[in-house]
Amino acid sequence: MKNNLLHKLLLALFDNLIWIIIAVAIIIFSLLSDKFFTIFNLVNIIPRVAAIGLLIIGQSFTMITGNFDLSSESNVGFTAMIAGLLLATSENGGLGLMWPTAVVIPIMLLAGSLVGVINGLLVTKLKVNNLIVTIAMLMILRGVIYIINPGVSATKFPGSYNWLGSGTLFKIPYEGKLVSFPVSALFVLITFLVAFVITRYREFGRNMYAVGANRNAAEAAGIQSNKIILTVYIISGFCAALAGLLTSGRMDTATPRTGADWIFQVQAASIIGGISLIGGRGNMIGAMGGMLLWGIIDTGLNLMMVDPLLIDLLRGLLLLFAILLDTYKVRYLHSLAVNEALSDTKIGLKHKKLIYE
Amino acid sequence: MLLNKNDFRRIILDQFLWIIIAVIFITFSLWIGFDRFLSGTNIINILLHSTVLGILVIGQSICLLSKNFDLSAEGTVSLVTVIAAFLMVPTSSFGGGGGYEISPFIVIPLMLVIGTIAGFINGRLITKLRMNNFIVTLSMQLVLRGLSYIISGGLQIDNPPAAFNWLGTGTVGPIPFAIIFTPMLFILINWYLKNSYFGRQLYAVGSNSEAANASGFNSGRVVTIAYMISGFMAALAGWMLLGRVQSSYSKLGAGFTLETVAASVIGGISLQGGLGSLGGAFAGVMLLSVVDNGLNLMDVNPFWVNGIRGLIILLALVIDSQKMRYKLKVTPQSQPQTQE
Amino acid sequence: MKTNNLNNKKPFILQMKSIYKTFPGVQALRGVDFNLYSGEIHGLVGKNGAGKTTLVAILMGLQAPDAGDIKIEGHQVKVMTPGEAIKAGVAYVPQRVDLMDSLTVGENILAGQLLKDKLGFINWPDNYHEAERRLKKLGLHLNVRSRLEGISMAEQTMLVIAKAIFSNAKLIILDEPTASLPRKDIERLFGFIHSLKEKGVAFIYISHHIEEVFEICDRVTILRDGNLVDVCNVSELTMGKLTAKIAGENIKENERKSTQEDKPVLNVNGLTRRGFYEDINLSIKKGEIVGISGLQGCGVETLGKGLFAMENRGIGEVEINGKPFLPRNPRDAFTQGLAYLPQDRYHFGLVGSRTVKENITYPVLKRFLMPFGLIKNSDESDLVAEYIESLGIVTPSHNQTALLLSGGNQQKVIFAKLAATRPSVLILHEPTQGIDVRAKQDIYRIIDELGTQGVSIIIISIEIHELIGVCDRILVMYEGRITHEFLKGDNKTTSENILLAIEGENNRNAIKQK
Amino acid sequence: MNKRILLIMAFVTVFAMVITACQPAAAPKPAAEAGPITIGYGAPSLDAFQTNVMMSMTNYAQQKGWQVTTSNANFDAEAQANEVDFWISLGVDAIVVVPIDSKAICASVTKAKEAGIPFFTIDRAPTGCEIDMTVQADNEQGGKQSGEAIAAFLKEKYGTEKGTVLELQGDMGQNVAQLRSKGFNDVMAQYPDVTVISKPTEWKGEKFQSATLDVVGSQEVDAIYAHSDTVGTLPILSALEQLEKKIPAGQEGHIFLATIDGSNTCLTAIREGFQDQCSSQPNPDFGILVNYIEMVLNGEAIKEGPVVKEGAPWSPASIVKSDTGMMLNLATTNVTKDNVDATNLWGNIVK
Repeated sequence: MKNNLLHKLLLALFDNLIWIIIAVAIIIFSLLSDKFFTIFNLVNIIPRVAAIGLLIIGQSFTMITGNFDLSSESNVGFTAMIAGLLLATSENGGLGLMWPTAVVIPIMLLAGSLVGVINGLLVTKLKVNNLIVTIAMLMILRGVIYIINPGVSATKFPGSYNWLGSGTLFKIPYEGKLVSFPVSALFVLITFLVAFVITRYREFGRNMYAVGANRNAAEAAGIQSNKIILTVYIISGFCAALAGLLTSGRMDTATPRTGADWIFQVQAASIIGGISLIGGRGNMIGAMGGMLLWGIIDTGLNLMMVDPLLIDLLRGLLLLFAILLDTYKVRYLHSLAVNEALSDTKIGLKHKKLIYE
Repeated sequence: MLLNKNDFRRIILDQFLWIIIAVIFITFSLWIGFDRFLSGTNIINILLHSTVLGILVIGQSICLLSKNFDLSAEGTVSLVTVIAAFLMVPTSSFGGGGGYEISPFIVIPLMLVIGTIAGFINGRLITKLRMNNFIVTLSMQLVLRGLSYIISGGLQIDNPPAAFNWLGTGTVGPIPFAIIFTPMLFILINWYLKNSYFGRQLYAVGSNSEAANASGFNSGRVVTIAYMISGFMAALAGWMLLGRVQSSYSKLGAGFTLETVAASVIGGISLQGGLGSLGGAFAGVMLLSVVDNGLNLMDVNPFWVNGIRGLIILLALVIDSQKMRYKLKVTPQSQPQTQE
Repeated sequence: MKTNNLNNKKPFILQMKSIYKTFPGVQALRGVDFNLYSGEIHGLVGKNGAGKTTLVAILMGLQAPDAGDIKIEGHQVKVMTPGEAIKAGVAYVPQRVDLMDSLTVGENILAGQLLKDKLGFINWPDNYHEAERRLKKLGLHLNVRSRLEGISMAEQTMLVIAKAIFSNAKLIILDEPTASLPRKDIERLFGFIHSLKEKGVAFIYISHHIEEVFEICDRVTILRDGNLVDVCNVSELTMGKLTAKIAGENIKENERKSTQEDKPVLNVNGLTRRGFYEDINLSIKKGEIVGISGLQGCGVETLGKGLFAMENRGIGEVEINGKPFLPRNPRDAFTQGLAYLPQDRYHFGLVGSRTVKENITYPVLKRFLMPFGLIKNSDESDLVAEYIESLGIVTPSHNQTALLLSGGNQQKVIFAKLAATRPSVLILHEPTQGIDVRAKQDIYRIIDELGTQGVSIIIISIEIHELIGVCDRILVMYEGRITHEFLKGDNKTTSENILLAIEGENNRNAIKQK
Repeated sequence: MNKRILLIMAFVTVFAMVITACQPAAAPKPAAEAGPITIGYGAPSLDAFQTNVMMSMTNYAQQKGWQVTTSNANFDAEAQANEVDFWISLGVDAIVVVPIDSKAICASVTKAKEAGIPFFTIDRAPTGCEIDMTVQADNEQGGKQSGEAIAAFLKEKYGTEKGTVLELQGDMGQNVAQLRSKGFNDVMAQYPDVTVISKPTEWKGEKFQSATLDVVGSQEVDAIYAHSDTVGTLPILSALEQLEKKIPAGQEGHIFLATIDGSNTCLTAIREGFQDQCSSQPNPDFGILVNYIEMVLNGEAIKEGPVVKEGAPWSPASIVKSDTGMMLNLATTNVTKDNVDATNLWGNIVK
């Protein structure tokens, strides 16, 4: 059946929407600027979105189960500041404890996860609307940052702590110079890989999709949706902590504003990456594509020396466009199902024009 | 018997906010001292806090009643203020306007129209294209603010003409006009929603859009109108705000969104739609104003303010959620939905 | 209650004793007993609102009984959660297919029990292979890798059943499993149920299709208005007896004399909608009351919604009072003189959280408009009072929240809403569903009055006895077509004949031949 | 389906149009070797003040026929780091930033060093790393000036430094606010009888206003110190008017108002007598940095010594060597009634 082929095509296209967009973006930018497609940029694109990327992972997890976590941006600053306070000397804005990295990193990861636990419990136990809970948490955590370290940045961390954020794996000779390949890039890619494995090859991951796709059905299948949702919030918090580690390590500083106003980009990137707002759809590879696209667009707009005054507008339009595609994708798949269902009934066949309503 | 008990619970829950406000009020009075906290000026100040936020909350609440978010309002505020200032203010040495010096009596209607149009676009994107209201309005916020950046070129435009400012700074005798205007607006619109065709539609669509449609309402249109009202209110708020701070810049109004949602929810406007009243929402606004004012009067460490506000909001949310669960308890059929 | 000792050599797998359950407004179950042997197929029949669904919900652990105790395989069960119910081996196959449509067939089958290697990783080839194997055993051939969206309703239903069967359940509840299945799938399903029965799996089989009860069940339990009517062996029953038991006796009062005048009001010509109904031709006279009955999925529900413009109605002409009837949405339908009472009261009928008053006046609000879109409250209240009085709605005040009324009164509120629009044609979908006997009488009184006032009424229902009582004509739809017409007073108009028509003779004969 | 496709296409075209619209008319290649010299300029945000600084920089550069690629980090230190990385990969000839966080910027500085690209900062020096040069208007000094002005006022009013001062802070998460607060509070610390009430405003006009209303409305306040007059002055004054305490200098009950920035808002207020002091930043001359960038690019070394610019309020200034590299301190001008009309104040300069 011919239109069946067409469907397959469209399905495949929808499933890989993000990569097509990326390809287009790369082509456009390469045409507009010969500088774009240089190894410098390609090495640069990932680290500039590395921290964001970790948040995207957390966000995607929650969104796959049909929830939001907007608090993660403050969580980044929160965990980073905790680490900063414990690591830095007092004249560098810390508490002067100068605890070893090996102790501090677990602590910050724990703190991040703890925030996740609170979010999760509020959402699952008290049934507070997940969106607003996390918004409130966003305010509270930012407030807490200012409380624990009034208006000072902590800086000068041990190299072991910074390695993840600013370390170099190896150098690539290019046009006589040496381009260093950053650890963070590899790290975020690996994390995405792990996330992908979890969502694809672990039962927990599949249960996430089940809960997001149809909570009742999932519960009927014996999946404890509350447990799943709680867990994804914890994971989201954990990822936020990792992001905090990455970004503070990269800047060698934890500022009170670290992570402020990131969440919008994170949401945008995840949605562009095909993580559907209605839950149960999208995969981590797509989300990674979303991250890359976000980096590519940023770099590209920079390369073309776009007036910074225009960036907001462009991002807004881009996001609108992305949601539009997402909406159509879902709607198309839906109509597909309806038509398929119709195509095997005998009733009313004589009116050919009604085959697809 | 059972129902009566529930009714009793409902009454307690609905009035809970006033209890909280009372408690906070008393605490502050004791802490700060009655002479300072309860002085005439300070009461006026508390009300002044609530004016601009209040107008935005009206719009937000109406959207929430229709079971939608409007996160774009603050973008609208930024855009209309910048446009207005740009059109009215003469070019000057520093961050002047466009030099058109158009009369406020043309500019003000223009602002309101622009705001309404922005709302209309939101509404259409959401109802016709069935896009997620949260993200649509979020990105609209960026688009609108982006436009205002382009118009203002990032610069600041000061001193709109006096004729423009009366909404923000005008006074009736000793009393600022704004603190009469906003409550009046609340009372008026609240009354209107209760007694008007649109109000009925709004509540019906918000609580059960399918049934509303089956009863002959056009939920799409209702939602769109709700967004247009919200846009109009945003423009109104922009007018008042610009009149008060007397300088416009693209960041003006930034951060209002969360506060409006918070105030409405605290005021008992449920995120599940169709539940709550503007009266409650006003209480929510008052709560925030009292808290802000109190935090300003006590010399609490400036770094603590945000944390405390966040906590209060969270508290209010928990109350709201309990209200929802109670509502679900009464209806055996509907399964609890934790997200849209 | 009379238990027969036909197969008491087998152990009880389920014993439910004197179960009580009340919802606000509805006494759903009044001391119902229910016993199930392992390896039997037990029909659970009764009209809508008889309590079947509630009983099952309790067994599923979705709702807690107010009183009564449950034994599964002899073990007392205190409070059951869905999880425990499943552990205990209870599986439920719901009426409306409820699957995760963004996931693949294979995943839907194995959800919650995916195969993992020793490291706990999911091995997709194995899983898909397993899924395929299981489906093959069922005789189902689906692409387990394809997403669920893009798979037909029939296949989805089969999947749900398959899932339940795969989850190694000892007790499977089939709730209207055949509602949307083509005949060949039905027979395949029955075949499989039998094969499992031999393995000692017990089935609770809920169905409106008395036909199927006779075809597959060993015993049958009959409920009516939350009471246990009887439990008996199918072999000792005839369709007539069973139907009588189901319907109960409270039909006589509903007998009404026809009030139809010889003036056609509604004319439907060759109305066809792909996949739901085709070539529907109707002509209904003023004051006539017509019943339309048919199996679920025979297209009659969609016909109602379609005429009311809640759904696309397909092509074909419709006229009301000689004027073409072309509504774009329910509002137009009202203004053009057609009103519809939806089956799903809570979803489409009531705005539950609003007041009685508001619910009654929603469609006619425009009448009370004053300048600035305000509403003339006094006039509104008058109208509301009028209808509350004439329909005998029991409510503490006009401003009572509609949801807090009893089921019957909620239904009356919706009637008031529709009547207020002064329709020429009124379509009622299962008007007496889920409400108690007394309320039913009132509802039929109201219908009668409306008819007398000259409203033409279509009642979509499978409560055949009630239809026989009220209607001037009864039409039967089968697979999207109107196949039979039964006239009032005609001696062919008996519940048995109508039932046969509903089942569709042809496949009935097919079964007889086997 | 067609409608959808049309809509999507519409979106694409709009987007494409905007993008192309953003491109400078003749987008020259930002090449390091051939073509004009390219400088990367990173603004911390685009409020009026910073936009003005950015303009001054671009003006100076364009006079030399250089090209400036600007960017706005929106107070996000990481975004700023991204910009720097990007310029490094782009191979610009020099990088100039207004650090969002003096400490955080050091990471970027190190990278730039590795890539051999000269690094400059405006308005703030980095802390904890060495760069080629900083042209800074000392925010801390600004705070100090305002503080001293207030102290003097209090002494004059009461004979000794006592009373209540309201400090309206910017976003204390940011370096500027921290410095402006520090400079001020260091002065105030010397006078135990002076109570300082600090309120956060996050640079929001409406918060400047409400804080003023609340505090001044509920207790006696002798003076107000605001971290920014660009945003702050007008709301503060309208608040005072609300409280009927907007009294011109010299009269009974006048509330002393000192601010930082020196925008024309403040200058006008001073002329009208409602404001008393503001510390004017020399931002029109931040661009002077361009000259030194040129020196560095030509391989010359920047020498210590005086810098003179005819008519500039800060002139003469001097370049000193500090542990963060060469530093040109452009004094913030202490603007009062006496010098408010000086044509060299940026607030008076027509743009």
